[in-house]
Amino acid sequence: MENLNSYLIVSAILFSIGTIGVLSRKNAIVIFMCIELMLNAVNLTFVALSRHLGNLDGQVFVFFVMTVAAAEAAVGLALMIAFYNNKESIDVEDVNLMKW
Amino acid sequence: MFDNVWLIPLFPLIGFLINGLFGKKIKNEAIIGGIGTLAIFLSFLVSCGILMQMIGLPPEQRVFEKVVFPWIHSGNFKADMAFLLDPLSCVMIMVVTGVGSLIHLYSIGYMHGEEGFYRFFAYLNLFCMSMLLLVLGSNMLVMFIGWEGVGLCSYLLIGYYFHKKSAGDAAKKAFVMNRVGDFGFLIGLFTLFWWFGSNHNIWTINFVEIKAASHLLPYGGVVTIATLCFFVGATGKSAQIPLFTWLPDAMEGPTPVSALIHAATMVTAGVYMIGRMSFVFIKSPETMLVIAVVGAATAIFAATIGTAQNDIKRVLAYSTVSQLGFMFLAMGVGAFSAGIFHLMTHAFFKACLFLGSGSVIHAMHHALHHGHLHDDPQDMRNMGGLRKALPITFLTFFVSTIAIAGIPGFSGFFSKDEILWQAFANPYHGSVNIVLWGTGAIAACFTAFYMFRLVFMTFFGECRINPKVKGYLHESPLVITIPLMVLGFLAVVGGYIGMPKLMGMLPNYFEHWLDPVFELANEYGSKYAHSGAHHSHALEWGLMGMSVVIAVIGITIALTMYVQNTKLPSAFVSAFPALHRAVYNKWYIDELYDFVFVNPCKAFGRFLWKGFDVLIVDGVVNGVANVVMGFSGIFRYMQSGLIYNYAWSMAFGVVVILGYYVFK
Amino acid sequence: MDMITIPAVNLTPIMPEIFLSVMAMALLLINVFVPSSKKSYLSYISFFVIVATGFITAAGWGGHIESFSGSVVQDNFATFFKLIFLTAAGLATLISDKYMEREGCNHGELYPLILFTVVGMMLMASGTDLMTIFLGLEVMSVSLYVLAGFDRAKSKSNEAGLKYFLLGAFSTGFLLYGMALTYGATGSTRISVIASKVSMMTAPSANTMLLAGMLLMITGFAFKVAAAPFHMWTPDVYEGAPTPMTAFMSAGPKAAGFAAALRILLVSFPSMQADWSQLLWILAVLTMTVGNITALRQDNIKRMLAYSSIAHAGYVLVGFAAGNPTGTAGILFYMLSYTFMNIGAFAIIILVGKKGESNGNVQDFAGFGFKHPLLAVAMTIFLFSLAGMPPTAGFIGKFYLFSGAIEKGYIWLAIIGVLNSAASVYYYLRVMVFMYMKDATEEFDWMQVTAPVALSLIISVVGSLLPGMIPSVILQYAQQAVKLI
Amino acid sequence: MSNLLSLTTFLPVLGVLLLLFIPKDSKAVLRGVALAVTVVTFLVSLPILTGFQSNAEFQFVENVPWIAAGPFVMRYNVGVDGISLWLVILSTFIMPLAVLSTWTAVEEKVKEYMICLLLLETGMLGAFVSLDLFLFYIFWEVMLIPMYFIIGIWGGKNKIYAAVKFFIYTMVGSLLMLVALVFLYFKGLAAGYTDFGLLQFFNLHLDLSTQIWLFLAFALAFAIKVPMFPLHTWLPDAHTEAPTAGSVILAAILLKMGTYGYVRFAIPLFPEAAHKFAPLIATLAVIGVIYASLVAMVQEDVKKLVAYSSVAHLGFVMLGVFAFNVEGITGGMLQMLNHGVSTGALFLIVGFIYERRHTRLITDFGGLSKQMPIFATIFMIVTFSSIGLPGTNGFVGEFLVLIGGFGSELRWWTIVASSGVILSAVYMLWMFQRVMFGELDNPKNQKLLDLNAREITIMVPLIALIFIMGLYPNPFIEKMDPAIKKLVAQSRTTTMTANAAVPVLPAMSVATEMPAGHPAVAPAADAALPSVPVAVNPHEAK
Repeated sequence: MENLNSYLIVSAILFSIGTIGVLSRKNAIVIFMCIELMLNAVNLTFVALSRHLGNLDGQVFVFFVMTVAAAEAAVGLALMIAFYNNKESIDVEDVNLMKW
Repeated sequence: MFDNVWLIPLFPLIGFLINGLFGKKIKNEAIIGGIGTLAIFLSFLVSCGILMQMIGLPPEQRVFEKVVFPWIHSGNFKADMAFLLDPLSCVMIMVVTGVGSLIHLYSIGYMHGEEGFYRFFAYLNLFCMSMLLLVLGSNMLVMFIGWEGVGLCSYLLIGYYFHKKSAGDAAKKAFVMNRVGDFGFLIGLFTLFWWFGSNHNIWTINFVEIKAASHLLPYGGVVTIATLCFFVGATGKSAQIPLFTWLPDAMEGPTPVSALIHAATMVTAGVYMIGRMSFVFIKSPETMLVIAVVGAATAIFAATIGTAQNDIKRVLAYSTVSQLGFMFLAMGVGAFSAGIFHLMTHAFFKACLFLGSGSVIHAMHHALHHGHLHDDPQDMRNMGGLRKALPITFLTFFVSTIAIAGIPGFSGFFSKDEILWQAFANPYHGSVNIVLWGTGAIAACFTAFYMFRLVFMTFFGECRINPKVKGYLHESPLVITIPLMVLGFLAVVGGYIGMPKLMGMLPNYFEHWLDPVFELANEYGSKYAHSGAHHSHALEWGLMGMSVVIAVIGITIALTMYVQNTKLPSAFVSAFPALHRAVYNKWYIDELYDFVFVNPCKAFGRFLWKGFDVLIVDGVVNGVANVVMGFSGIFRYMQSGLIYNYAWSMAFGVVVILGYYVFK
Repeated sequence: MDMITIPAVNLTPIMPEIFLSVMAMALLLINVFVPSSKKSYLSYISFFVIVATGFITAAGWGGHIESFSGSVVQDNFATFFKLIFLTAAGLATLISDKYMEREGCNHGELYPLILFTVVGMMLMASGTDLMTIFLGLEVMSVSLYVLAGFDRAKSKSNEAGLKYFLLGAFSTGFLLYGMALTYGATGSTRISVIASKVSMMTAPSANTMLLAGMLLMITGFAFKVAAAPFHMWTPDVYEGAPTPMTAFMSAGPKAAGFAAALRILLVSFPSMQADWSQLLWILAVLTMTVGNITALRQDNIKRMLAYSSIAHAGYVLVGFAAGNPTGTAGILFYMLSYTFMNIGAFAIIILVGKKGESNGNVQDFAGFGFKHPLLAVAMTIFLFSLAGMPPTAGFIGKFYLFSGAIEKGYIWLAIIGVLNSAASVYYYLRVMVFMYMKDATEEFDWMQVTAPVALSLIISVVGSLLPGMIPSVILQYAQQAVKLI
Repeated sequence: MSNLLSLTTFLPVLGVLLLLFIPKDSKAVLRGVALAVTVVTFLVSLPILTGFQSNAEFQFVENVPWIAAGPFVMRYNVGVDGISLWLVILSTFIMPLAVLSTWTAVEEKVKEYMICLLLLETGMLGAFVSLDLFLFYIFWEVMLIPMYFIIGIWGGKNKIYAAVKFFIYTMVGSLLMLVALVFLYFKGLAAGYTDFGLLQFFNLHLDLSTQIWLFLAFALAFAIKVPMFPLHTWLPDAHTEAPTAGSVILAAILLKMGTYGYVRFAIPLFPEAAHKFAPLIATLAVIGVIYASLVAMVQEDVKKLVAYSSVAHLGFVMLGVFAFNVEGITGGMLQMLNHGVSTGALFLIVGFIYERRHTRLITDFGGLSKQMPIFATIFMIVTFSSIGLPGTNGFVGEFLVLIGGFGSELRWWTIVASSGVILSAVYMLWMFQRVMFGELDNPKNQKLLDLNAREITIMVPLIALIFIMGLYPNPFIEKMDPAIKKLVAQSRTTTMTANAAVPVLPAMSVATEMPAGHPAVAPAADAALPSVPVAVNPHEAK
């Protein structure tokens, strides 16, 4: 149990770091990386739990998450490129056309 | 004949409909006037028939009720369109249709050539119908239709010359003041209705039924409340203090209107109503006292104003108010039949006076018109010495003046003297009696004064009309003078049917005639009357003599001031300028009302509208909308368009939710 | 090496998904051979594909088939929602092609993407395993990110795509973490297993891991359905995305989010209803209020409808918070009718708009009412339906949602709901004010009403009116649908 | 015919379908068809009147299933009783006149205008005949839509503000009522009821606090519609901006929805709460009477004046209704009809001069009597009807309201309200005087034409009704009487203590006895002279 808790705590810390990164960084790619960090923190949780619970559901889930993260990365980077084409910037401060 | 009572108001109604709907097409004045006059004259004939039949019946059978159709039946409340015939209503229909016929006839001549001639006759007929409903109604609600109906006609006829602002104002004022009275009437009605209903399960507003149940009514208490309310109604209709100011203004209407409505009939409705419900009123000593005091006060108050007016019709108007005060005084002291008697004689002589003044104005107007002068044809300062040019008018006018002044042998003497005597000798008001009598007597003195002042200024002395047109002054046509003569005759002899017992020459027919109506009231009254208040004949004779002396004094003063020493009035004015100004301006009552009621009301209304309705009530509504809109602005600017702000919002949401649930 | 035995899989439950996926891929291939001026054909084809899928889906009504070891199910609940998604996609397809032509980005990939989105949504509705649901959600989301940024030449569209992507991915993190914690607390990702585990717990709310897992999942779905305070992406994305995609996004994915959330919360966490009801209660109030009040001051009609769509999510949350059959059936009914009325309204906006998304302000509707009376009447019907006026579908929908809350005893929630709805009337009326009560400032230079658009309008009008007058049939289906979960 | 009510209700919708096929430029045809449809609707509604039996039951009932899903069962359930009967007839009667009044007033968008009018008619009729709470609510809301467009499209300068305010204001109230309605339904469900049928809910015994909340929700919705002080501010705006027909319908029929709502729903459904709130509502009603009269008095715009007078009149209606006795409610009902006729007529009259002069400011007029005698006559009759002159319809209603109110717990309220009788004369006559009397000095007024045949045709039926209802109201009362008696019975539930008996006027029974010891009256031992301040009788003194 002791063991599991440390994994969970580590992953929670990682998740928080990711979240704070999303909140504080201005570069879209960095933000995306932070999101990836969050996802990976979740993956860690899944794996730890899977190990602890003794069933494979969690590990299977991790595979899905990784796949999806890859897909997201593809789409996300494409969107950033498109954005960069127009604005020549990927700073989220410049994502400001629509407001109010 | 009794069964045909519904014909009485029907004829004028038909006349009204014909003239009102088709009068404009008929155009011929003779036909229009003929229809109008015929309508009311037919009613007069029916009334005569009814009177004859009633005279033929023994006194205790002289009550007849005719239900024409059911009107309002709702829950316990029931009011039918029904008529009541008894000696009292008989007197009233005779007066209304009789005097009404004469005035209709007179109007044919007087209104000749007026624009809207048909309109005038239509209104006049409508008025007669309403007045007849008022006096014939067998329950309070039918009476109330008439009550308001005459108010409406009065409104229409006062506003007959609607293009004049003053006429419109006067009409409105008359209606509104009457409405104030009606408010009282309604409350009184409600009180009686629910008192009987909730206490004795008698649900009625029918006079006969109330009379039958009147023994259940307590003395004072609720009756005082109800009767005071009714009395408020009466003050409105009959121009008593405090609701009298509309009547002088009502003189804006054509003169026949003043004669019919504002002298002979409508304004006496209040008196009639008290008479009709005497058995209720008498049960409240407080109300009786209030009526007597108000009556006496009005009598003297209006009389004082009458002394300083220069407009011939206004003098008569204040005189009417004053005489109505006498009638109320009579009612208030329990002399119901004396009050009704005065109502009748007053109808004769005051109608005659008004019509006479109309004849004068008619003549003046024609003369001035010929000379293209714009002098006021109603201002007595422009008159004088007219007796030569208008002999018949003068004669009838003079006779009526004597009658109103209270010279023995003329009708006004009998009725007024009876009132004064009762004011003195009635068993109800104790020591107040002397005050009532004194006030009445002084008012009578004033009456004699201002009436003779009027006669002297108009018919005697030098002719002050512009000499250019003097030759155009001539007597009015027959159609005008005939009613004058008839009324003048009645003003002389009308009093003999009610001669006081004391004089003993004739039995007091009038009082006996009304006995079945007021019997019960007198019986109730005797319950709390002071016993032992017997007065000697000598005292009665003495007082009678005193009132004659008073009248003569008034006449003498008038004679001195306006015939013998014409400088005196102006000397008087310069000696007491403030007093004169106050009297001349009617003691500033109109101004007072404007100041106390009208203007504050308007100002308050304006405040409510602009200051409250728009600003606060609607302001709150719009304010809510604006606050919401304001929030909209705030929320809108929270939407900064920046991703990390959005992410913050989400993270914040997550943290709060988790924080709340996990650590709660 | 042991042979891995592949269990016999019943593909029936995912027949519509399979069909759609195959057709979508086929379309991608066909696209290559279609000249750029003829891309409309793709929209026709995809419309027919959607209709066909609709039939396949509808054929499954009444059955209850589990497959893939209980991670996918075909039940009435899923079927009902799938039909909603298909309706949204179908209507969106109909109004897309002319618009895309006008805006010069009629790329053939649009239609397969729409179809993929539908596949994702369908998986969300029929998934009975957190994994399936997550997968569906991501299929949907990834496609939507692209759709939002589809007009890649235009900055606004780019921005919309990027915002949606970053925030969407961010919220996915929370959702996933929630799923992970739930898994940790119950030992399974299968909804039914979670349900039995949770029901065996004596005090599930005291289990921090489970509670946090559930709450995090709720926040994840709250993002998808645009519930405050996770709603902030909505106006921007809706405004920037191509209008037909906005229309689609406002109806389909929102419904999908509700579908998944409904299934998870109602099936797995009934014993924790006190907790999630309370949370949804607050979210509903926040969402309605923020959405409606902010919408009051919007001039851009797309943005206004975006806020309105937030508000509508709030109304649905009212029914969700109630969580009883009346409320949940109301959600189903409401999402269906909302699809009609909202996409209809967007169709009109497309027609009124000009190239480059100009002419999209409320003021530009001035005089519309008497220039194009039929379209204006259609718009009026959509707006009244959105405002919840009888006799439209919007009214009945709201009636059931709020009734659910009242039945549950959440009177105040219902009162706040109706007050919000009264406030919302203002901005819907505002459009009508311009349509009918102001004179046109300029001529309408606008898109022709093509047959597909006309068809979509007719469907939308019928769909917004008929269920309002004779709602029984649909309501009964909705009742049956929610009975099974 | 068993489906007479449905036919009447939905005939206008059929008319709308007809209108759709008429090109929008053939205005004469459009007007003609619209008029024909409304006239036919009126004629169709007459058998309802003639076939109506004077009893307390609902008649011409149609009851078919409509919606059944989840816990809810809604039925298409319509019927009339003596209370709704007259309102139905009033609606069908006013509509042709309203259509006729638009003949020349509305020149633009005629087709749409007529469609709105007809839809409005269906909405109103539907609301009056609904016996299913849900159905009622649907019609109640549906009415808003056409009215909103009528005000907003064909209205005056400030039309949009007025239209939106009207819509949202009404909406707020009615949505709260919807919540209450659903809540009530669930209460009914618990009691074993199966649908929204109104009648069964009358037997539902709710505890007082529930009743109070539900009553408040219903009362708010209806109070806004009535409108009662202080929720009235939408009315002057709506009236002033609405085109003539809109104002006429708004005043004549739409406002009755509110008072009708109290009579049909709020009171019999929640009798105890209604009694509890009667003083509050009566207070607001009386404030409304006095306040609106005072505000009306100083208005500069004729139409606004009439609008405020509506507030005052409906205050009377509310007072009568909350007297909870037969007289009061009958008076209230009659007053609703009267107000429909008189105020409808007043708005038509205002419309006539507005059409001629395009102004409604009192100061722009004066002396019109001279130029327009027929108009003057009609105007005067209507004015006096509005004032409540005996012999006209206005009196009967007002009188019954007051006598009913006086006999209830609301005596003091009634007395205060009675003074509204004076104020109504003040503001109406003052307005009449300033518009019609005086010199005809404005040159623009000197060319005014008197009413034409069409306008006279509009007014004649109204004038006739004014007198018929004033002089022979009994047929009207007879039809509604059983229903009102039933309502009174319903509003007096067994648990009620408040209105156990008609309050007894203080008889002051002591007054019949003698306050002894007074020196002046001592000799007359059995007479009552309680308070006359008499010191010494002069006759005795001497």
